[in-house]
Amino acid sequence: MMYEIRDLKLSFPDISRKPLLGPVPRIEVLKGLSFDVPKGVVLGIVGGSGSGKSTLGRAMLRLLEPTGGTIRFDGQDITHTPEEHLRAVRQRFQMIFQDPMSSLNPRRRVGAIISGPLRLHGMTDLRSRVNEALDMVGLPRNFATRYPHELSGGQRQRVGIARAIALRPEFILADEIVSGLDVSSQAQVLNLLEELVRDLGLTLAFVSHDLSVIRRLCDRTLVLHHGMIVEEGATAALFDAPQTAYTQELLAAIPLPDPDQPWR
Amino acid sequence: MNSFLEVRNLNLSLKAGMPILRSVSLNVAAGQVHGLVGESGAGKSMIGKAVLGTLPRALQVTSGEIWLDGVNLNSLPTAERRKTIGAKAALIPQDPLTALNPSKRIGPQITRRLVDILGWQKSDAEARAVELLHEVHIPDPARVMKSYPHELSGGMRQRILIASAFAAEPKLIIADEPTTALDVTVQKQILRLIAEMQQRHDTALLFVTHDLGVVSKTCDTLSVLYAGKVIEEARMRRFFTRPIHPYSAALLKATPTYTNPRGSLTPVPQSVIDATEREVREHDMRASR
Amino acid sequence: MRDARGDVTRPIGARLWLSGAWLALLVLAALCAPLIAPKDPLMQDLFLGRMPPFWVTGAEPGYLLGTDSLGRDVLSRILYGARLALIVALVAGSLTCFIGATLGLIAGYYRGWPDRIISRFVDIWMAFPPVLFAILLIAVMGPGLVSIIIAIVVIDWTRFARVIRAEAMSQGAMDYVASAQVAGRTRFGTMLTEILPNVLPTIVALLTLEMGIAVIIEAILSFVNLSISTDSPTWGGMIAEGRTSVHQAWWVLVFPLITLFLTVLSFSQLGEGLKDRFDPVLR
Amino acid sequence: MTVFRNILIRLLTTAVTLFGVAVIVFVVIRVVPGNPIAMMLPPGATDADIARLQAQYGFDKSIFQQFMIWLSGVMQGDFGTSISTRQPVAGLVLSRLPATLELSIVALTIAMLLGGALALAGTRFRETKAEAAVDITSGMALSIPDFLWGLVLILLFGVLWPVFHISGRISPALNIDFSTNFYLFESILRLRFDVIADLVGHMFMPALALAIPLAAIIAQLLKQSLKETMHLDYVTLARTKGYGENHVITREALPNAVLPTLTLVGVQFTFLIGGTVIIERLFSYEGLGNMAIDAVINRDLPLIQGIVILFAFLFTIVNLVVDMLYVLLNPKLRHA
Repeated sequence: MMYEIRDLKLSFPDISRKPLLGPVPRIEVLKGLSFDVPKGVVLGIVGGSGSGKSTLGRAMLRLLEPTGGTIRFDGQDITHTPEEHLRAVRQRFQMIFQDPMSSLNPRRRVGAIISGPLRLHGMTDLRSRVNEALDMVGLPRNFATRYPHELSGGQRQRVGIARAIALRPEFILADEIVSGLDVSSQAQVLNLLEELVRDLGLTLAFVSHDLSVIRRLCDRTLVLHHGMIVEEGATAALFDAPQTAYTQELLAAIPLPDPDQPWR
Repeated sequence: MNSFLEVRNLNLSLKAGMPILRSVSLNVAAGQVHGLVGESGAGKSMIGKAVLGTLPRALQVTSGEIWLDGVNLNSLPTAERRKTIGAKAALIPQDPLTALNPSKRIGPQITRRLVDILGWQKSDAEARAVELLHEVHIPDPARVMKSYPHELSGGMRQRILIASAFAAEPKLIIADEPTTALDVTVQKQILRLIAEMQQRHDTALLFVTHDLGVVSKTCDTLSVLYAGKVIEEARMRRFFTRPIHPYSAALLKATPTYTNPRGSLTPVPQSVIDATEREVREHDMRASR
Repeated sequence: MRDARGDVTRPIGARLWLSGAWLALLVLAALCAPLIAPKDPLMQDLFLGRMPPFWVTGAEPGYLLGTDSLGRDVLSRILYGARLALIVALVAGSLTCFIGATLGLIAGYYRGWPDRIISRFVDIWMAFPPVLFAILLIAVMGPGLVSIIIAIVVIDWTRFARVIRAEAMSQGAMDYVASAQVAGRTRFGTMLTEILPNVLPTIVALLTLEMGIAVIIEAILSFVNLSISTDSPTWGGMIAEGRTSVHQAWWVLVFPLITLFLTVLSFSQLGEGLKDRFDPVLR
Repeated sequence: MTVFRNILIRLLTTAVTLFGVAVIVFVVIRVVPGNPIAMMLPPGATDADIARLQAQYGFDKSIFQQFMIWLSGVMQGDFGTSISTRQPVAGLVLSRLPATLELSIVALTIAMLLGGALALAGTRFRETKAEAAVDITSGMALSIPDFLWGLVLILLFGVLWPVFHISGRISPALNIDFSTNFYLFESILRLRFDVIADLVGHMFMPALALAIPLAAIIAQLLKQSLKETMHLDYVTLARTKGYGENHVITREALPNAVLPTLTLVGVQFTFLIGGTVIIERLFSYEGLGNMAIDAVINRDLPLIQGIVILFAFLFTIVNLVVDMLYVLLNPKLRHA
């Protein structure tokens, strides 16, 4: 198992409603989630806004520390591992962020953005690794000298992918990475991701609000609603025969580009 | 059929000279819904902005005519044009969170323009607002009228914006990506509501969206834009069953749908993009001659 | 989301070059003061008191910009005054910047208790009228160059701390900081490699602004007679003298004032110009 | 509930800040070399005389003891006795406060009018040469501090075109019995236009010098805020409803654009009040700041303490008022 997650809970303090005395009330974002991510699987995590899907992703990478439950990564309990001990395993799980304008440091060149994490983990031969990563995501090598703001949205997202795969991680979390893209670049990025998963033997968690994209890419799907797992299963089975009312409602609400779909 | 909006050969460019819209023509009749489809930067929102007179200052109309309910907007002086647009057209904006003035109560945001621009009595305007809020299925309109925007949910605010758009019985509604910021389940309710209101009031509706799925549920006819040029104009059913332009066809193929099995997604091929680019350039050559 | 600053087009070149040229001229004047100053700046000649500048009738040849009430040459005093002004600008400006920016960076990025302590101190400092605080410090420490520099650092570090704290805080919320954490970078490393480069343009702009302010504070201290020894030539001292005799000898006030004005303006414009020019995001 | 809680927290931090200011002033000025007592006595005074006076002012005790004595006095409204004038500090300081307050408020008013007008003009004519002119003007005005503007104004309106008085607060020839020290406000209430003209003639230049940098900041911040607001959908929506540009800017955008500017202007206003110290000196204006510099030069420790604490108190009051205004003007917080 890549990930074994049991009864995962996470809450944030709600400072805006802090009373004069006494503890700050907390907002429960994740309310006890349990699921496994087997190695080599592409897991889709889907839900509406406020479902907790992005928080779940960030907790899995330990960008956030859970308030309850356990997260085991490849057998190792990382739920409360302090950051300095976590650093040794960080290379093994990576993340691709939703908004590349925010996740790519605007004052560094693409080459430095990709090679930074490599250098940190003591890798050598940075130049050829950067080139290789750029090749893999289908960007010309001379893009290494450009700044993020000189690229298009789709290109930026490829840089984000290149940075993640250059470290040769075992697991990647992709958080809403195509939601800001047009359909044509979206299709390209999705195809690229699928290729990389196959070629590099990656395990991938793909967070998205878009069921059509999940259907396209994922082996298994997890439906999240108000911080709880509503439904989980093999993607084909889940889409063909959704078991819960929420999933059914979600599927029925999607407008397909097909005038004959019974929708109203 | 009575045409409420007619755009003839509209050309729009940056003040620096770069074309944004290239000889766009379209026609929306009473009770009709016309979709404007295209990727970001194709200029689909700019058509709506040109009609409503809210273009960014860096853009200018270089040629073409816009007729609204039989009136040529270009022929009117600025102040009168603004009033005509205010009386005959309305906008349903994209983001309900920023489309209501946070420092004003909901009531005045619906009624003020009826009083200020159209010269209604205040009491008439208020009665009208309550009636409209009923129409968009808002419970307890009197209370909502007294609320501030931040006290209401996103879906609720979008309903208010729809109500407000229909307040002056406009001939034309322009909806600019009205559901892009919403969850799918809310999106479905809002799209239904827009359709319901549009049919009840028999207005023309110009629907701007990047989502082909939404188009297939809302529009009667549509124009596909690429680089500011209409590359295909079609009735809705025909477009989805037999798209004529290769770019339209490629766009349909690139759109993921959960009903299709895995592996059927094809990005728009470079050859199609090149051919479409060539078409745009040829148009520019002809136009400059 | 685009960076809104990119939308603003500004006349970058002209102001960068103009302000740079004026400051270069000033540095040159300060370095070569003994060579180019026509007179000894301290030499008094009571018979030649309040001589007007050369184009006014009654001017004394050799005293281009006239003399003050003690008959000292205004031009020479301005040239020598540039030395003190520039030393104060460079040393006090850099020290203030270093201390303030470091504290601001730590408070804004680390948050938690370092932020609480630093912010509390900033709050207390903000409750002092800065000029009065500086005067008080000089009165306590006694006049002199070191006192002036210490006074400037003590009263103005909060300017950097406040601005850089806010900048570091907004940068800290960006995903590239999270991505550095994903890559396994340490907190301190992230601050240096991710946050610092993004606040650096602001630091540079503030630094040159601060240099101008340091010059002004020195002038203000000279004005209330608390800078260096009374007769050594300072712009502020000249202004103080000129202020008292403004109706009899306007030139004693006007020339140092113009110099000070241009210098302060140049420092601030230089910072803005550098920021625009060398920031890859704006370029 | 939150509003109440926030105000309580603010009052507590205000107290902490004032205490910190008092401690720092107390420590800093007691490192003073020189002996203020010795300066007060005639040259022939004996050591016994000095010791007696020192005991009278408490300088023979430790710093901590002095601080506790001073603090307990302050609690009862007694800020000690000025060494140079031998009058109670509280009375001295309060007699000068009105002059400084009037100057600051007039300066703030000028700054808001000037800055607001520039910001509105820059927004109305955005992306044109006029906006660039506003930007350049405010950028330059901002980088020159009040002290230099004061000198420039002295040259312009005191020497070159002498229309205003360059020193003092009121012409001594005007022999008027004021019942308060708020000369300007009082003469406005009494409709003494000749006195108002004279006061304004004295106050105009120092107030303008203080106002120019603040006006520039207001112009820049408000214009930036307005321009951001102008891009929001509700402004676009107002346009499509048929409203003209002026209405859209002043009625739709301005009320919301003012809010983010307000807090920053509050901080800047405290800077303006701090600026009165040197500006009052420059224009020989008989206010608190001028008195403060004299106190420092005379080593009048009790007076220095009193003035600095009063300034700190003013600053924290300004910030408190601004925070309350913010809550009052923001519907989101008002109803929370």
